[in-house]
Amino acid sequence: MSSQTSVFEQANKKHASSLLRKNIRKFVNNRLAMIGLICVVVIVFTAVFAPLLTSYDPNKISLGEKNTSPCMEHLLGTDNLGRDVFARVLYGGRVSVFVSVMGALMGSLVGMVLGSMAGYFGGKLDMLLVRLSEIFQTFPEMILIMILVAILGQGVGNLVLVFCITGWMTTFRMVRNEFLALRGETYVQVCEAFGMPKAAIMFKQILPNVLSPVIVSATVNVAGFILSEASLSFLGVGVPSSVPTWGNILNAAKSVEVVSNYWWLWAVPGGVISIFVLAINFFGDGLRDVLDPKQQ
Amino acid sequence: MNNNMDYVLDVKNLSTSFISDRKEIRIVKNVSLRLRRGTTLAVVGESGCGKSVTVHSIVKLMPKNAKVSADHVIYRSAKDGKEYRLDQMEPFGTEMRKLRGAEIGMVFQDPMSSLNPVYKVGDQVAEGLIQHTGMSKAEAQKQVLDMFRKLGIPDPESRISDFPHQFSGGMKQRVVIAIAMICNPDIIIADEPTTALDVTIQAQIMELMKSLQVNDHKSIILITHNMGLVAEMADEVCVMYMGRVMEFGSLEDIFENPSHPYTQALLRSVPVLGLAEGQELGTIPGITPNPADLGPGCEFADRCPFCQDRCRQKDIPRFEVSPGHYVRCLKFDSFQEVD
Amino acid sequence: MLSFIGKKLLQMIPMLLLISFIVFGGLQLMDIDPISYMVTPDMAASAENQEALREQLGLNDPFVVRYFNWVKDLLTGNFGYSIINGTSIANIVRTRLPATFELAIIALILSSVIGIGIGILSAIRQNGIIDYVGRVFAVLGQSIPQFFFGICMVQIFAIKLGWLPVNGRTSPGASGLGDAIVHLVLPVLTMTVAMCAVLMRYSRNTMLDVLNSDYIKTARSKGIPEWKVYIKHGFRNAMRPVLVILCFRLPMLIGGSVVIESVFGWPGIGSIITQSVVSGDYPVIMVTTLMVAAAILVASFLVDVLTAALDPRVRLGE
Amino acid sequence: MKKTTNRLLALALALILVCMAGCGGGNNANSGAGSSTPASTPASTPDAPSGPVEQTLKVATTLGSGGSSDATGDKTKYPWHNPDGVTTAAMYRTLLLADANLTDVSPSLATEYTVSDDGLTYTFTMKEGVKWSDGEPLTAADVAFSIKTNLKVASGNAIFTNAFTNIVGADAWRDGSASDLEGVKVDGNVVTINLSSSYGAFIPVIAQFCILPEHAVKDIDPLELHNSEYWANPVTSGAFKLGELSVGNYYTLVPNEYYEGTPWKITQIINYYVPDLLVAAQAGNTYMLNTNSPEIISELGKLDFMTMYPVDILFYRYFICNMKGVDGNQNPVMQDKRVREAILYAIDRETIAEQLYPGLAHVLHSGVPNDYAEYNGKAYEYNPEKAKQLLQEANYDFNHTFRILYYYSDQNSIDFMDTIAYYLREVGMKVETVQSQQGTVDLFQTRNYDVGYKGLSAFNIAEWYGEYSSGNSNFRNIFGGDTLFDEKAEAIAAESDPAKRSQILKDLQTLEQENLYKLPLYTIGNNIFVNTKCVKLPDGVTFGNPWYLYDMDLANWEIIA
Repeated sequence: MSSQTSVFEQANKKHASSLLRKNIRKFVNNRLAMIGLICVVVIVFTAVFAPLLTSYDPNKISLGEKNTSPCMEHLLGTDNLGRDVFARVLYGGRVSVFVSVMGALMGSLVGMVLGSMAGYFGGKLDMLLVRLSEIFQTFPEMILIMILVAILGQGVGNLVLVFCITGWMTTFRMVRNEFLALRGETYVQVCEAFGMPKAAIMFKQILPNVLSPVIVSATVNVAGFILSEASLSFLGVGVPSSVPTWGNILNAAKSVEVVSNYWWLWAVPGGVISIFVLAINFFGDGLRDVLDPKQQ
Repeated sequence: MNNNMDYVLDVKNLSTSFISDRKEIRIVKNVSLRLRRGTTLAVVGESGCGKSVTVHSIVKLMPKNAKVSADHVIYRSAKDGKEYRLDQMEPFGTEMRKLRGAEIGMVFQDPMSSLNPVYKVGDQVAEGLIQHTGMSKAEAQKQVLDMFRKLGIPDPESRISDFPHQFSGGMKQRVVIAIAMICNPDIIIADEPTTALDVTIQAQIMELMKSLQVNDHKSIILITHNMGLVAEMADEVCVMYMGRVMEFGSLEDIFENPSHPYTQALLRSVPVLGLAEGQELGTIPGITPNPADLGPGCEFADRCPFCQDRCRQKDIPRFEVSPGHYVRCLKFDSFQEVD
Repeated sequence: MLSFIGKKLLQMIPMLLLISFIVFGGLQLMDIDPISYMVTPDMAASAENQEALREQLGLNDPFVVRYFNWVKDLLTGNFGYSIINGTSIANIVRTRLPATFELAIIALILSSVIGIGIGILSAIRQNGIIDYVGRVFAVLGQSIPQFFFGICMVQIFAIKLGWLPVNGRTSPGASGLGDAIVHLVLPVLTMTVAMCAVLMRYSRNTMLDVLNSDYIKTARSKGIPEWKVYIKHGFRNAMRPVLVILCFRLPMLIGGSVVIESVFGWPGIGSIITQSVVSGDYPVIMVTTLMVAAAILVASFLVDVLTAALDPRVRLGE
Repeated sequence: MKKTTNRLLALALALILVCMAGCGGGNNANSGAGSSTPASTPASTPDAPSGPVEQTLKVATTLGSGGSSDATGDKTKYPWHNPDGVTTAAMYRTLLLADANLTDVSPSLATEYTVSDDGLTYTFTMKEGVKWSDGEPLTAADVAFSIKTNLKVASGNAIFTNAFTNIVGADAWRDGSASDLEGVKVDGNVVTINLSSSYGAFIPVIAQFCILPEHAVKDIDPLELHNSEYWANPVTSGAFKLGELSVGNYYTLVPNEYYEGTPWKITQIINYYVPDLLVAAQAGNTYMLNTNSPEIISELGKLDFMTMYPVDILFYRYFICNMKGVDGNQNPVMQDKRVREAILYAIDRETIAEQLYPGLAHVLHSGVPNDYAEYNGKAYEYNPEKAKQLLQEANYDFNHTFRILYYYSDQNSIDFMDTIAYYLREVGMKVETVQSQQGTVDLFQTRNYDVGYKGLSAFNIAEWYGEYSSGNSNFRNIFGGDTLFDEKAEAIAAESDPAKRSQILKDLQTLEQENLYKLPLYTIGNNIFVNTKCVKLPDGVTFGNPWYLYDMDLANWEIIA
């Protein structure tokens, strides 16, 4: 009897690991997704290890060598204050990636917690939260972000908060709907009958079932927030302009003079933003194919 | 082979494979079967054995990553007495479309999802009719009403303009059957028509199908894994396992004289009313292998109690153990080998 | 159907009230003094007079008083005045909302037609040329910051080539459709690119889903031509989720107009909202955001109605 | 099947209709706004200008610039902010017209003026037969009304407030205790103004003061005059009046048929509202603009049709130190003079000026520009070592985050602040630069900063020193209401004798350098660009401070292409 169970367990394990292997293989075979993953990893890596990759201080001003085109000394040239563009883009990536990743993570977290609660407890709480999410969704995102920035003030931390406030609704709806569907499942009722704490049922038993789409939507949000950060810089309500971020660097290069004379000042941050967003999107698509095939 | 007008459908060596992950996986292998006019042919086997793929390959309703090949797939129409080579037709070309619906009707497994949720059922049934006969909508509606009545859908005049979600499962399946029947086709292919239904409804639907066969002289291909249904419905039986026809014969051949070890195991696993005490329901040991992992030789070898080394060496030929009763097993290599 | 519409309309009222309260409450937390914004330090005038103005505009009243006064005024049709430039808000809405809608709706229609069209074509011919080109385009459109794309468009098409006007909605001395169209091209193009991308991906995926469903098989088993399968059975079912996403995209479209209007000097509500948020012009923010929210609610209501028209399950209330 | 097709068709039609309604509505709104204007004027105005207009001058206004009444493109300019630009000159007239230096004046609405020997009584004799653009006569009463109203507005250029508060009875009139302004008397076509104390720049200020029509403005609350709807369709006294206003797009000016002077050669002026002046110039949508942005200057330099006219103006850029307020607010960090001095030594202003504002910025060491005769030669040269030493002497807390507040949002200012922050970090300070959306409140009320970066487009040098005065309602909140400067600051405002002024200026300069309440950075010049391919300027025209009104001989400008 026991040997039989262990056989089954083994079979299960084998099945599970082969599923994982199959998924990994599927992902690796998706060439775009792999390229995306590699780009994201490379960009994040260079941002994190910026001090090792460049000896320049991104804020070091050297007015004597302003607007130098890319050369050996300054790989990607310098800006109008003689700051090294390569260093600025690396350090800028730290802030931009941090803000968007944290924003997406926090948004997903809030969405998951509220969604679990709404879906599990239902009733008035559910109604209230759904209404709230509808209201948030009714607002044009950009306008909501601008108002929130006006209230909270500009700053890296505040921007994360703003992204979190404006980005939880999709996750919320997804998690809530899934919870509504799963709440009636037998295994949940069994857990309840065993007297398992509600929080444990919610987060340990049900939540793992919805993690895949949540992860996918969080990746997509990261891409969106990178673009939002750039737009906010353009409108002058993003991260304070003294902090180098991709958005701020690109925004500083929007003048006609720069666009027509100093290509590296806009092409580099613009290119990095586009590549990162593209890569994240490819990566997210690949992830979706693997994790969540039915929800294309 | 010239008195073959008797066989409404004649399939020889049909193979289908899917391309996935840049690998080709053979799902249906050299399937040959013949459907006698006015009879029911049951295709049985465990789920995933390629039953559905076989019939879908015959009517060419396959996704784009499927590769279908066959020596021939011949449909012999009673209406004009012509032979049609289905294997040589474009899947969605005019010729094939003329046959689909008009000469070959199909009933699918899940009535819940087989109907388009946004159109009235009457219109959905009439659609094929209008397509094939070019009759006006009003005329078509009249025929649909008749068909609904015939299929026992109550209050057809009002139900005809209802939407699918307003129907129960059994009623939906009747609508699906109506779609298959409306052009009065020679063949009806029913792909597990009752699997998704309640047991009581199952019986009603099967009775309906049987009466269609008997009264309207339809030829039916019934795909099922339910041996009980087979016993009740079929004239001939085709037992499939892992994309292969393991045994083919008349109902008596299969039930009275099951020859292939797989057929025997399959029959043992059917619950019979009044199972004697102490008598155990047979199970087939092992699990269905992954089609991608299969080696050469008999597909059933791993689970077969009579398995010998030679079973695993090469494809097993067909042996005709009695007229019209074919078995694909080396136990019968004393009989005549037919291909 | 009528009761369905009525119910949906009634649901909008508490939504709007709640939104107004949240916006109003939020703005109180905003640490911006419109009077100060109005009078820059470069040009400081009499502080006493500024204080008098603050008093007169009721900026010193408590929050609740101001909220109720505001709602009362709104209900009597008095939208109030901008603190910053004194324009009557009714005027702002009257002159600017149409401009924003013009842009948004044209971009919406264009991007829907192109996006959904290409999306569906690429689903039908999966992995074909249209599919491939469409996907590349979609992914590019989604990854370029909008304002930068807009600035480049102006440089290329308005300055270098001189084909199109650089900004604005009309030119003096010109009128009619031609004038309107040349001004629309660049902003609409910029807006469409991003919007198109999303719709293309989404409608491709839904169409693929639909094409894999059983009823498509049923339809094919009837022997009807493929185009009929796609249009009649595929398209109509694929449209439902696409419409929903379209509805969710509407706020983004209006939100996107904030950036677009700044880039192209488009005299719409978006640029006013930017200005008002930056300057703390709360009466304008209140009314304009409410208007936008109402417009979006109406739009999503229209989408609901369309969905109901497309899907009997919704219409007949399952 | 048919029915569904119909439904789909109807759906498509509905969408198109909605779209057309959107566009149609827009056009109606526009033409509505446009046609309401010509309705009140005789037929000479074309309803909607069609075809090319021969003599059309094109200018542009930037959208979204804070603090400007026309920043949203809803109305024309409020002339009591900065009476600048061609459009103001075309629409409004002042009693006297200044020259490009803003000092000498010639008659305009007033044919002559007199000043009493004590400098306290001014009389202006009005020109006869002048009419407003609606046909009403322009009289001395309009002048008196304008001065009285200006004293009560909430928003207006400080030069007017500073001058008019010297009129007898101004305070009583402002606080409402008097029903009339005692110091302004109208007698027929003569206006007499009595000052309580002399004010040296009274005549130059009068030359900037646009007279507004009493009959049209009297019912508007002065506090809200600056943002009144009135400016969407104002009554004008100049050679031009409003033609058509297309909200957010442009407005046009057409000749005022009641203008009694020689008609201008230009017959139409179009003012576009644009997001970017440079792009407008490149596209030929503005024939004239001024800028102090080096990027724009270098780009405009590439356009061979734009001719540059540099103008030297008193546009100060400086730091103000937040020390203490009259309300008791304290900021001890900045109270040590050595810290203030250290900041000046720590920043390489010469290099910054050269690199960021080449040819435009001139480093300042006091309110007196270095090329003035009064300049005493004292200079704060770049000396980071000395800065460090001073900071140490002052026991400056190097862990303190030094906050610099600024309210300009252009890229140049951001770059400039980044540079300043860099230099201060180099001497070991921790620096944070904060951009403020509401400069006045943040600088003078919230006061959460150490130094604030400020600009002052000074009408004259007295305005710079007026900021030190203990009576200045803003600066007393950061300078603690110190009366140290009061006497001299008042004297420089009142005095008109050049020799005496020179001495006062020298004294003030020393006082200022000893105390360093303000840290002067540089003055920034300006460049006026004119599209000389399209515009033929008359001989002898000189350009001056672009924020003010002066004689540009606009009547003789010609459009040649």
